[in-house]
Amino acid sequence: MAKVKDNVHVHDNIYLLSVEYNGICKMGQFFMLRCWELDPLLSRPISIFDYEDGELKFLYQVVGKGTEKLSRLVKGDEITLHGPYGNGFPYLEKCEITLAGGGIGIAPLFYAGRELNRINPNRKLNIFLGFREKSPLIDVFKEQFQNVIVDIGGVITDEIIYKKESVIYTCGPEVMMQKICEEGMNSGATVYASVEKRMACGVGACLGCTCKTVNGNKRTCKDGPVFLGDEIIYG
Amino acid sequence: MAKVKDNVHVHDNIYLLSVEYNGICKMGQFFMLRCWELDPLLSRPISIFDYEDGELKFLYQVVGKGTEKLSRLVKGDEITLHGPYGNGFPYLEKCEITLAGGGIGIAPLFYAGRELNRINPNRKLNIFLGFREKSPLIDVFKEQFQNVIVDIGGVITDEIIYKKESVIYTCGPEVMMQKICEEGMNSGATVYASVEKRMACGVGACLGCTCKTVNGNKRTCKDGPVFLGDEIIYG
Amino acid sequence: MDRLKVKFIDRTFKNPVVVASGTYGYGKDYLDYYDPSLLGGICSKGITLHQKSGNKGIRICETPSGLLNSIGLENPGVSKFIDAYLKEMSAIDTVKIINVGGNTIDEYIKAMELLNDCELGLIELNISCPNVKEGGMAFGIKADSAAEVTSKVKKVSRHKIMVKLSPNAENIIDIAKACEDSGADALSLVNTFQAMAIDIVKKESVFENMYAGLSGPAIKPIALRMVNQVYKNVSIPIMGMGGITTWQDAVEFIMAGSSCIQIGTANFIDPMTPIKVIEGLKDYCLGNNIENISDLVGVI
Amino acid sequence: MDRLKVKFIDRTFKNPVVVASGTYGYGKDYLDYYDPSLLGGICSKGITLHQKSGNKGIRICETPSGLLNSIGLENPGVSKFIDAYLKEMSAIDTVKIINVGGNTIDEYIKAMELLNDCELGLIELNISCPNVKEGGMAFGIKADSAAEVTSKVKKVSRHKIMVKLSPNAENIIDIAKACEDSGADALSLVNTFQAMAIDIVKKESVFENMYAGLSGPAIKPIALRMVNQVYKNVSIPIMGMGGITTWQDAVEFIMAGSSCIQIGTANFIDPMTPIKVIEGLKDYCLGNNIENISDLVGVI
Ligand SMILES: Cc1cc2nc3c(=O)[nH]c(=O)nc-3n(C[C@H](O)[C@H](O)[C@H](O)COP(=O)(O)OP(=O)(O)OC[C@H]3O[C@@H](n4cnc5c(N)ncnc54)[C@H](O)[C@@H]3O)c2cc1C
Ligand SMILES: Cc1cc2nc3c(=O)[nH]c(=O)nc-3n(C[C@H](O)[C@H](O)[C@H](O)COP(=O)(O)OP(=O)(O)OC[C@H]3O[C@@H](n4cnc5c(N)ncnc54)[C@H](O)[C@@H]3O)c2cc1C
Ligand SMILES: Cc1cc2nc3c(=O)[nH]c(=O)nc-3n(C[C@H](O)[C@H](O)[C@H](O)COP(=O)(O)O)c2cc1C
Ligand SMILES: Cc1cc2nc3c(=O)[nH]c(=O)nc-3n(C[C@H](O)[C@H](O)[C@H](O)COP(=O)(O)O)c2cc1C
Ligand code: FES
Ligand code: FES
Repeated sequence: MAKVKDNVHVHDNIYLLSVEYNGICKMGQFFMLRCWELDPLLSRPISIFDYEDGELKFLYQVVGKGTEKLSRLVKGDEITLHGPYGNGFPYLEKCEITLAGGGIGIAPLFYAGRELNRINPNRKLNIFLGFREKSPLIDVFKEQFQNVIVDIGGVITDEIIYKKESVIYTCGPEVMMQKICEEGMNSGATVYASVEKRMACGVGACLGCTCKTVNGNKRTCKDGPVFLGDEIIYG
Repeated sequence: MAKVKDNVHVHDNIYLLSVEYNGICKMGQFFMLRCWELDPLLSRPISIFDYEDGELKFLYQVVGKGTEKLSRLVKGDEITLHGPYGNGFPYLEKCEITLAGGGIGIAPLFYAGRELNRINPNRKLNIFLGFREKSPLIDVFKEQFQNVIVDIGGVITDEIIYKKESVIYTCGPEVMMQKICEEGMNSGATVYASVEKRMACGVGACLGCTCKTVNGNKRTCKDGPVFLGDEIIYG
Repeated sequence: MDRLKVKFIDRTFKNPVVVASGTYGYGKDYLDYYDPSLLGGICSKGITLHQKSGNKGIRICETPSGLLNSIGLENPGVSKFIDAYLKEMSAIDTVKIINVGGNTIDEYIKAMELLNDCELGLIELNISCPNVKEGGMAFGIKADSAAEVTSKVKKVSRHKIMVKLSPNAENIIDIAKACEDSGADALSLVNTFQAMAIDIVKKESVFENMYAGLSGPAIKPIALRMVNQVYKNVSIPIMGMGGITTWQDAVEFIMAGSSCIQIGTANFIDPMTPIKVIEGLKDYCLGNNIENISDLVGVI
Repeated sequence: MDRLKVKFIDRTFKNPVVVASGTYGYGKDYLDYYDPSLLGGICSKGITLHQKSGNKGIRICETPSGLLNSIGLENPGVSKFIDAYLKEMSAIDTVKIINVGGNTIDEYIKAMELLNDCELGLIELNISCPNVKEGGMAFGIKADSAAEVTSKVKKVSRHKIMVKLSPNAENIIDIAKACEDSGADALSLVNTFQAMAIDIVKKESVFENMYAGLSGPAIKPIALRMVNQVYKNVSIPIMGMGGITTWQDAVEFIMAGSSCIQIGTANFIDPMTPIKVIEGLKDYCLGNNIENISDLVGVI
């Protein structure tokens, strides 16, 4: 059980939840959240949006019953968190890294960017964000990071520069990630993609979330959610 | 949907819920309450404790999941009320009436007493209340009514005077009501007992709440919950 | 509203939404909420030849998203039903479906004979009541007994017969086919699942009858599968039910193969459920350019 | 803790709480939460003779208080399981139960022969997988096919065999008796209920395989009834399961006739469920002066 510090409506159907938390977590990991008893039955996987000074933040989009119930939380409420789960993005020394996200998939990239800058303050981050329409989240990223390129309503994948030495962390709609993984393969760039699958256990026990890879089925919750782009078999 | 005006913890596991309501209701009637989706599945029958000026009050005891969820309501929350259901206590002209209640069964008697006094301000009410232990509810009744006889930890039924012309309204534990109905039959007094049964529909459609009477099965929710004492077959 | 009008056997239903037997009395109990003439149809509480006072003890018990009931077919018997309730029901402008149960084939036949003199929409033949003659086994468990009662009832009844299948049947497909072969005009499914709850303080079953019938949202996924299996194996129309609570649930059942759907337990959750489902289906058809809801029957 | 110690066939379980097949991997996935040696037993994910990559498409879908799954028995095959996982499992100080599935009797037999060389607690024979040879019908539906696979497996296996019954069986009592007569040392029940969900936007089943298996609290009342019916008809011990989420649920299953109980879906709701159930049972025995939890088996 963790205490809710805040749960603000960002815009549209997007909310930012802050909870008290003390523990270790890595960028790209996620928690299974629930603030209900049996309805719905399962917890909901949500990525770490940010974590600092005992405050863990989740940026989430209301799409169904679970996220709707999350959106009703108010300061002081209790919430159940299980995790952190998953492998997360790798903590690379490499100086230049590209982060590419679309829609609510930008959530894990915020903490990824912050962590990458923390371990190497001289790092150059190129951040590509795709949105359907104008969003206050653009400013949230622009205040935190320098090279933020935003595309509204178009295809962000076209703007990314793929080179052999590029390292790209991506999270977003499947079509977007598939495109980036393909371009990465063609150009020799290294892509780390954070995969989304329905999850039941979150710990690797149920095989409900497996993802097809060139090395056989992998559990998205435990072996992922971050996989090498050329490992994932799409479709 | 009705708005919660207040939900105060009276003592122990007893709460007093006030909701905004405008409609007609009779003493001894009840509402089916719910402030949840599907867990638990059914609504919960709760008697009218008081009703005045657009404010409907329920006095309830937390005994399980449903009442526990009710107890978590706070001012401004929405609650679903279905009703008022049931026949209620008769609005008798007769001057002297005895009200006898035990435990949380005293709830409908408060509104019954107020209504009886309202329709006949010269009425003599004799109120017998049985409690396991000292309760602030005693004062609630004493402030409202004159002849309030209270028994703590004992058997309130022994203190009631049964005469041929007595009219007794009772609600409480089954053993208590059974005793009063029997004494009523022996003495020729007229007893109206409010019966408690598990309910699903509340409108008379499911036959889940039937009560055995000398006139065959009756639906507690629709034909009751108030039955003539010598009609009910106990056991 | 014509988008919702459906033909079922030879009857026309205003819409495919019917309220299920045992959850709607004899049609008059929800009058404070809405006019029951808005419904596609109404199934009566189960009627038996002789009056029954039902089971003693606790009759209902909640389970996660489910409801156990052990009413025990309390009803006034067919003659009193005809006199006291059927006339009342006929004032409602909707298809009246009379649910008939029995312990012996003889009882079914006698009840049918009495109902032959009445005007009604169709008969729902409830073959899931305990069958005393056959040693406590219900007609609805085995295909041959289901076939026998169906064909005998068909012989005497002048009304159309919709056989209501039990999900406790040994093989739902076999029993459905057997009923079709024996002349059933339609099928409805599912009735309640045999289930139980234990009072761990008293160390005994919650119900005097030991087992009870499970209904409600909990059973929906199993009921839906059964409807789909039956749909694929018979050509007579189906009324599907089991846990339908929202219009989306209703669409699932229609896509699985139900021409009409029934709503039972959900009436207890929200008395307005059937009306909300009708409205939801109407909007769905409009929004998706579906000319008639029947176009969706069995599309999956 | 001795109040919870139970004998099951010839094995001693620390407590009657076992985690169910397919919900606990090979025993190591919940290590961050608690030491699995605290459990009475662990059932492995279902193993088949040959490796299986499982089903494509969506594999899980929630329903009211229930979970549909269509994993499709993804597993590395028996040999790889023995090499890669069984050794790991043996480090856990609890009864290891290996769940074995198969499409043909031959596959079961070959798998058993390979497992004969291993140390393990007992075999849980999963007879509810689709049986290709018998035309898509599972062994667990009809009593004669269940009997056949049980007796053949008993002949080759040196391990004790607990047959896991399917709730989709035509007649759960007949099949239970048939397995007992064919030499089963114990029975476990229930596996998941065949069920479905429809994606009304896509107008197709949520699952590529059309139907899936329903588990979780929704099925509890039906599972409990089946356990009780089987208990009254066999003398071999029973491991009951189906929707157990709390210690009170566990007590219900024990009173209905389960010597041990299994917890499946509830592991997903709260990873600490098995430990909370063990603690709850312990307190319950203490508070009610129950010397050993086995005293409650079948008391209702
Ligand atoms: C590792 C991981 C990290 C995620 N991080 C975020 C995040 O930071 N912010 C955010 O808004 N969303 C995130 N998601 C998606 C989020 O989990 C779903 O939107 C959410 O589960 C939907 O639940 P619901 O009850 O509102 O919707 P419903 O549609 O009612 O859910 C029905 C079922 O489908 C599952 N489901 C539905 N959509 C998704 C989805 N896109 N991915 C996985 N399961 C889904 C639900 O968990 C549930 O089991 C993440 C998903 C994964 C797998
Ligand atoms: C006409 C009527 C009027 C009532 N008025 C009041 C009132 O004013 N104040 C009050 O505190 N209580 C009243 N009750 C009792 C109240 O309905 C139950 O205490 C409540 O339903 C318990 O729900 P739960 O979920 O907390 O308990 P649980 O024990 O979890 O409930 C399980 C099931 O049993 C039913 N149930 C449990 N106890 C009772 C009971 N005593 N009577 C009927 N059904 C029960 C529940 O409705 C539910 O279906 C009244 C009951 C009836 C029938
Ligand atoms: C309280 C109650 C009483 C019922 N009585 C009958 C009955 O008399 N005859 C019958 O065929 N089905 C009866 N049923 C079964 C329902 O008609 C329906 O088949 C079942 O409840 C599944 O639908 P649902 O989940 O929508 O409730 C009853 C169900 C309930 C809950
Ligand atoms: C995701 C999942 C995977 C399962 N895999 C298996 C399996 O491999 N073998 C098996 O016999 N049962 C399997 N089951 C069934 C469970 O072991 C158990 O019988 C069923 O889920 C009912 O128990 P529950 O309601 O506590 O989950 C699986 C269940 C789930 C939810
Ligand atoms: S969610 Fe269970 S294995 Fe990934
Ligand atoms: S609660 Fe349904 S008839 Fe009384």
